[in-house]
Amino acid sequence: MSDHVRRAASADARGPIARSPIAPAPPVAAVAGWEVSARRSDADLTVTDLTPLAKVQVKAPWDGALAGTLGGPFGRAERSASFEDAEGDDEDVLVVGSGPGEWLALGSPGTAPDLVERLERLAARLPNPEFVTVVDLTHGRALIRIAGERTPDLLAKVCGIDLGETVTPNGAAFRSSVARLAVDVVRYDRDGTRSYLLHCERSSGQYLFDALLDAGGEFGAEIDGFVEPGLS
Amino acid sequence: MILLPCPWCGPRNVAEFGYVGEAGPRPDPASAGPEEWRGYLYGRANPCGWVAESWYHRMGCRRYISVERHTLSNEVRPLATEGAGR
Amino acid sequence: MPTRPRPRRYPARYSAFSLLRHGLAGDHLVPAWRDRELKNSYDVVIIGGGVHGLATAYYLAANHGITDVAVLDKGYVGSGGSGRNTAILRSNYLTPEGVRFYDRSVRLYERLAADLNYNVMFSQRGHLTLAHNDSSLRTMRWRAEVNKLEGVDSEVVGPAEIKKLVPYLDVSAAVRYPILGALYHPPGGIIRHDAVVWGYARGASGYGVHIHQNTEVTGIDVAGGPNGRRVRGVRTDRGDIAASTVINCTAGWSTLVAEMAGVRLPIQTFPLQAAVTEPVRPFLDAVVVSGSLHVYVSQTDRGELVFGASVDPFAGYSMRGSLEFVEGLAGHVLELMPSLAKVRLLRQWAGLCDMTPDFSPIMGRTPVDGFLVDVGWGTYGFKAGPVSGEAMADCVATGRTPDIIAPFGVERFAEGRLLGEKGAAAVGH
Amino acid sequence: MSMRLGPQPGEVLDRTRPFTFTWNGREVPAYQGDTIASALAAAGVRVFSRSLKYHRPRGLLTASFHDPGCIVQVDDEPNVRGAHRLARPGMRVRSQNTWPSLNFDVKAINQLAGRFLSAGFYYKTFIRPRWLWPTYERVLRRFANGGEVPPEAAGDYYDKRYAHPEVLVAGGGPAGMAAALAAADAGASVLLVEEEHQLGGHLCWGDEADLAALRGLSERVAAAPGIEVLCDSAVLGRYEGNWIAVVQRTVPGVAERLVKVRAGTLVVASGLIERPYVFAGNDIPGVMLSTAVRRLINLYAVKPGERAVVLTGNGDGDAAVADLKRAGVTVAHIADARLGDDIVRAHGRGRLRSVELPDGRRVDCDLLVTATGWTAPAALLTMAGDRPVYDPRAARYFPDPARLPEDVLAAGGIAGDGSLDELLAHADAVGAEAARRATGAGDGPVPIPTLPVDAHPALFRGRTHGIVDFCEDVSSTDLVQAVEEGYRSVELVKRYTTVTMGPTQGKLEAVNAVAIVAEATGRSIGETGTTTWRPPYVPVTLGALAGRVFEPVRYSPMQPWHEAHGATPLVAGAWIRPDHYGDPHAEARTVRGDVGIIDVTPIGKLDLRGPDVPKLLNLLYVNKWSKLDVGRVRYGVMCADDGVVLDDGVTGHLGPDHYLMSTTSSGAATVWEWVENWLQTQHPDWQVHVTPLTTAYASMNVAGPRSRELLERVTEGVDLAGEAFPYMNVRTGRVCGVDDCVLWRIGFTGELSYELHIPAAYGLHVWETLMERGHDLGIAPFGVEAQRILRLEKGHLIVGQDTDGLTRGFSAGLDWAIKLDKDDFVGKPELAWQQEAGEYPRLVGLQPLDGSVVPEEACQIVDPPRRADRRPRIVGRVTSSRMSPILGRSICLAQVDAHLAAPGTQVTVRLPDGRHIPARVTDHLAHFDPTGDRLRV
Repeated sequence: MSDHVRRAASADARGPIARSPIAPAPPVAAVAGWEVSARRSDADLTVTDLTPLAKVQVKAPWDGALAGTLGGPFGRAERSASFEDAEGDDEDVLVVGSGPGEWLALGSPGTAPDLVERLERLAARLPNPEFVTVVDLTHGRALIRIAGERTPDLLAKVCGIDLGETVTPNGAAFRSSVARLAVDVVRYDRDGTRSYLLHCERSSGQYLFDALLDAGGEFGAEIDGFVEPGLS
Repeated sequence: MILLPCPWCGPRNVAEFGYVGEAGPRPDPASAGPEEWRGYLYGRANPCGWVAESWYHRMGCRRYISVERHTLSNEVRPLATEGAGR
Repeated sequence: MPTRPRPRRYPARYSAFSLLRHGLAGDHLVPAWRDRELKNSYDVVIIGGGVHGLATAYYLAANHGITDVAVLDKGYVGSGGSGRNTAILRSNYLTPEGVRFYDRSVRLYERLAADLNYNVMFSQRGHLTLAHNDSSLRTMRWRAEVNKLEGVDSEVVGPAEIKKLVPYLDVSAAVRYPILGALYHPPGGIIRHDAVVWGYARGASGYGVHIHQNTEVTGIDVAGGPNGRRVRGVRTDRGDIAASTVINCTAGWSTLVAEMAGVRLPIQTFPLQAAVTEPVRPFLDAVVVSGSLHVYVSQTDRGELVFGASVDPFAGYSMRGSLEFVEGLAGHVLELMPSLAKVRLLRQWAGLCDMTPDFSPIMGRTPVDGFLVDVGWGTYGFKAGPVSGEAMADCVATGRTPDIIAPFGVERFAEGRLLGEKGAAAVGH
Repeated sequence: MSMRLGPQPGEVLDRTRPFTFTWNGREVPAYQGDTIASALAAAGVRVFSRSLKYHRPRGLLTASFHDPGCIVQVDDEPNVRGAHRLARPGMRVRSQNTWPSLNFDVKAINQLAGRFLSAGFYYKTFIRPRWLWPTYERVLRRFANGGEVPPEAAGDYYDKRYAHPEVLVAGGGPAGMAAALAAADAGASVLLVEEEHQLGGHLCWGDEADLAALRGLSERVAAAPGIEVLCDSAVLGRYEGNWIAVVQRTVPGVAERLVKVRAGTLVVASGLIERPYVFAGNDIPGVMLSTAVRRLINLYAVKPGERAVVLTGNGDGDAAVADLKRAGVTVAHIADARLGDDIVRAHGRGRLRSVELPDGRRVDCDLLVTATGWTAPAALLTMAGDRPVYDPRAARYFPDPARLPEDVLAAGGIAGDGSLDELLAHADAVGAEAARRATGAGDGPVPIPTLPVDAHPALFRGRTHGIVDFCEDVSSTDLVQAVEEGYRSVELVKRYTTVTMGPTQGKLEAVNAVAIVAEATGRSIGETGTTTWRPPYVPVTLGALAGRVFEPVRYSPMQPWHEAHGATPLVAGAWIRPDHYGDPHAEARTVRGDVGIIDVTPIGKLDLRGPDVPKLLNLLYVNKWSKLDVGRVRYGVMCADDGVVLDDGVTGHLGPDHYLMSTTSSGAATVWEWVENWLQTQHPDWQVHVTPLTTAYASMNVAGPRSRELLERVTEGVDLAGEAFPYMNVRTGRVCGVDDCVLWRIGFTGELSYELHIPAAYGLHVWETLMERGHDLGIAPFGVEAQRILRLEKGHLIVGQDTDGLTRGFSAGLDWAIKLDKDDFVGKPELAWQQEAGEYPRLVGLQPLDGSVVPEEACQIVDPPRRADRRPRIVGRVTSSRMSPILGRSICLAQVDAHLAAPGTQVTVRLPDGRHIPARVTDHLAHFDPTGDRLRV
């Protein structure tokens, strides 16, 4: 290691701040190294920036052994215990079947490296080797949650998918056009309250957030900050 | 808006897809002469009737899919595709 | 050179005076064109009774004295693209070949009312192609430079001048698609498209050309082997017709008709949609086109706003139109002119466009002797009606391909010599 | 004079809420529930507008949405349907198409010229002299109909939503309500759409029994779960896939909402529209349809006149007579068409004075009511493929169920006649069947009863000629004349006379027009056919169709910094990025002299993993990729199979089976799809996973002679020394405390430079840190404009600017990259033929001899003509040009014909002002540092 490298290492003591593409609504706080909004709202419909969550993509044969192990088949999101290996902790991980042979694992902020490692280990332990790749998308995507009974009405203003119980029950996952953006949508009810996770390419995060707030105006939508580190 | 039967996502609005069109095989570049090659580049059957064609599910599963479409009525029916199903 | 034929004989000459006489005397009117018996043989059979077919027939008769001509249409005259386009004329193309060709067309259009004794209402109110980014601004400059070299009036203008020409345009920088400049083309404008069709029909009929409506061509007779094929005539749902020259002047069905003669064309057919609003007080003089927003707007003398766009996103023959089209159209119109939000869309429709790989037509002779094509008109066929008719008539009468259409031969695709309109014509109305 | 009646049993007025609005500046009283037209009629107004061509006064005709006589301007909104739009306190209503006033109208002299303004008038006049046409046209445009559009937008809120009901019922009359109830009973979700402000259709203006039936139906609909009702809403069109557009006008805060419905089954229960009768004087104010007077009396408590003549051919006419009498109108004469009675003409100027009967008598009156039959508004059905069939016995068209697709049904009056009970029974069965078809539940098809068809006298045109199209002012003589002139098909008549082309879209006039053309051509109505119904069913605002503007925009993580530092934005596709911060020349000089930093986040980045990535790269790029060691990057060019240059960029080998491909910013999406296409359709067996990471990284290029010095201060884990990390290499490491950063040593600007790809959430942190740590080195940000200058100095091409849609590889100066000895790659055959042919245009460097002149980009390079009368021939064009701050002269790239491509060749550039200037082809594409010494330090 040359001198300058060492110098740089010692110079940087305070950790860098991670930022979502969505400008945090004041007051601003820091959670797990991320700058987030600490605003609280008890409105009937809330919009929350969940971008700090760990977001890891897995690609593997859609009909292979890993697919069976991961849970969350294409079109479904599951909090799957089966994916947790022996060393795994009680980490809060949601596995979304986001495409044919494509999964998205969502976890608490800062857990992405660990999640990548665990997923790679899972793949390595398959009886017959499969072509599996794991990519950390935490920085490449934005994640937004909308919650409240009228969320289907909000979403119906920006998305053409049938949000009825028959087509998209709790746990349904699909990718479609939302406000003319390709977005992964996961229906993820919380304590019986309708809730959706929306996952899009990072640079359009602010655009999508604004579009959801605009569509939600009719239902009194408000920003609810990100204060809990997990999904629930 | 017509619906395309995506073998992965189910029926979806055509606006989610990119049109690729009639899919002809690519000639062997080692042996193809100009006429054959340019037939592949520019030639289309352009039937007024059923045609097998490809679409890219840009807003969905991002798979290239094949369907049969009637170019006058825009009726669509699925074509057997690799890995169809979920 | 064939001799100049006898002067045409109109059934009745149109003028304010003749109208006045009719108004006072209440005498019966004379048909603009005659219904004739279908003969079993013609010198020339033209398939397609739109502006191309009728202009070809008219110029065959008027310029070359060839009058034993039948124009066949499966519907009524002008029922295809000629009656479905948005009636915009211009010659500000990108390639010298294109500019020359369309310049000739505009010049023929300028004197068409007088030539045909039929007011086609050509209104040269100026044509603006907006540029919203520097790459399209560069293309506008490119077109302007080529236009000027070919003697066509075009220049790149800035937002201030654009605002002066079209006060309703939002030229502020604070919009999603700011207007950086435009190609301004003063000779461009709009015309009454149906009148062009009817004027040519009346003119051709006056020379003795037969116009057969509701006559569908079901086959083309071709004699000879693979090396020496020659056209013999056509079959129709009303009987067979012998002809040594058959011209395919169809749009939307050009590949199907060509295939009847065993000729394959590198064409794909796409629907093209258009729409019109209820009339509002005239406020828009120039024709406004935005390539990036895929929209063009003009206002008729009746006050209606006429909108068009680029072809549909996928190929086909459906003319039912789509909701997506009017949704996108409205969004883009309001991006340009936000104050039109309360103007109501009255009607939408669709036509068919035969798209070639290089956004240029296919004209002239084919591998089948006597079978000529005037096809592949994409979204710019109506503009080319007169010049195409004149050139195709020349081609038939002289047996030589006129220089002005020489670049448009079908062989260019197999030879890999595509024309360069592609960049400019994606939405070039 | 007030025409307001006392309270009526079915009236929709709230008499406890009176207010006023203005009509042409005059205050008019109204009640909540009044339409503009009903309030005006109650106030005694009889003339609402002037007709299009002859400027004849027009009054109420149908008193419904489709009334052509009372289209008005409301505030800044043109063409408002006055007989439908509810009056609101304070609204300013003006008549349209009148100058200088409604009652005195100079344009009415057109009426005198009416005999000459016949069909095709314009086609036959103003032909010569040609130069006068623009003057004529200016006058014509002054006469155009319609309201005024303001130049500035009002900023109303429009939006859209999607809906997925199993059954959509179009029409909320009794049949529509019954169908909706039956469908809901069968378990279907139902959307019931009604054009009027309340459900009930004709029951609303019916008698006590009708009102009782309406109450029963309304209560059941309100109680039924699964029925969503949209009143004051219209079904605009039925498109492929039962995709149905509805405009909803009742959402608070929303001017209009477009509801886009994917319906399982569409039930069309639109009822019937009453048809006007064609006779002389049929457009005089005071001539109304039977439904108009019934609506005025029963819904709005307006007395439509004092003394009436009624022409009736059916029960509705009879009911109108009863209503008139009840309202205190003297019914002076009843002509019963079923008995052969008729009327000949109406007399009056500005208002009806009398009606002439066949026996020559003239009956004085101020109201003439006609009940002459019905038109089936079959628009939605014809959009679904139906071709209505004419039944001469009933004198109207009926849908042809055999032509309807499975997912469309017709219910109620549009399908046949019968008592209310019969119509309800029909609709009930249709509703149940619609639910079955949509949900698949139930045991087999529901039998649908056949409705009776009542005989009706054929009443289209009477003994005289009159107006057929009230919007367009087209008379029956115009139609006859068009036929005489050879325009014999209905479509040609329509185009020639403009009949049915106006705002009522043929709903009132189409059948009359067909009947008159049939009469004139000697054909039957059935043979003559009808004109095409095209969407929308009713005119709809552009605002509603546009809805909210969903135009995704993209920002880099450093956008807040750019905004705070005065960057001038550049819109590049969806991206908003800095064009420049200050003087672009100064920015460029900083890069050449010290160190600059540019945000290049929009550069496309594809993560490629798997053992077969080298195969993929070899296939897609024209150059060779089999030997690219880990830690190396290479520039590559992609062509399509026609040999035309598609994109370029560098790809780095990050680790085992792991590559990062970069693309142009504008090509990022296209290249991703391109890669997927070749993998999925041609080589599904290859093991390659593609993940777009464009914005997973904040990308910034640190460029300039002092860039290494800066990076050495902030980088850990990477030896930046020239020999350890040479040009065209890639490393990963820690930058400004951020792990997993990718560093490429490449040089678009031609300087020593490092492209940093930082995990995006830390992009702003790293950028700010670099600005801070580089302060003493003279660091400054540079924008896209400075980068364009720098790259042009270096002779780097931009795909899409220095190439175009026809530029094949060898024309882009890529001879060195194209490896025709590879077995295959995309575009190879065309490139081989291009090279063989030889005579292709070349990309060259070009410098005007006068270095102070910068020819604009796209200036043409010409072969000056030898003779003055010839035009110059185009032999090339300038594709890029700038003033170079470092060289102090203008520099260009240009496409030129092959014979001009040799270095040193002098060519002629034509400037936009027409001047010709000489320029010289340079030795290299690079104008600056052609040997690349500065890159490799």
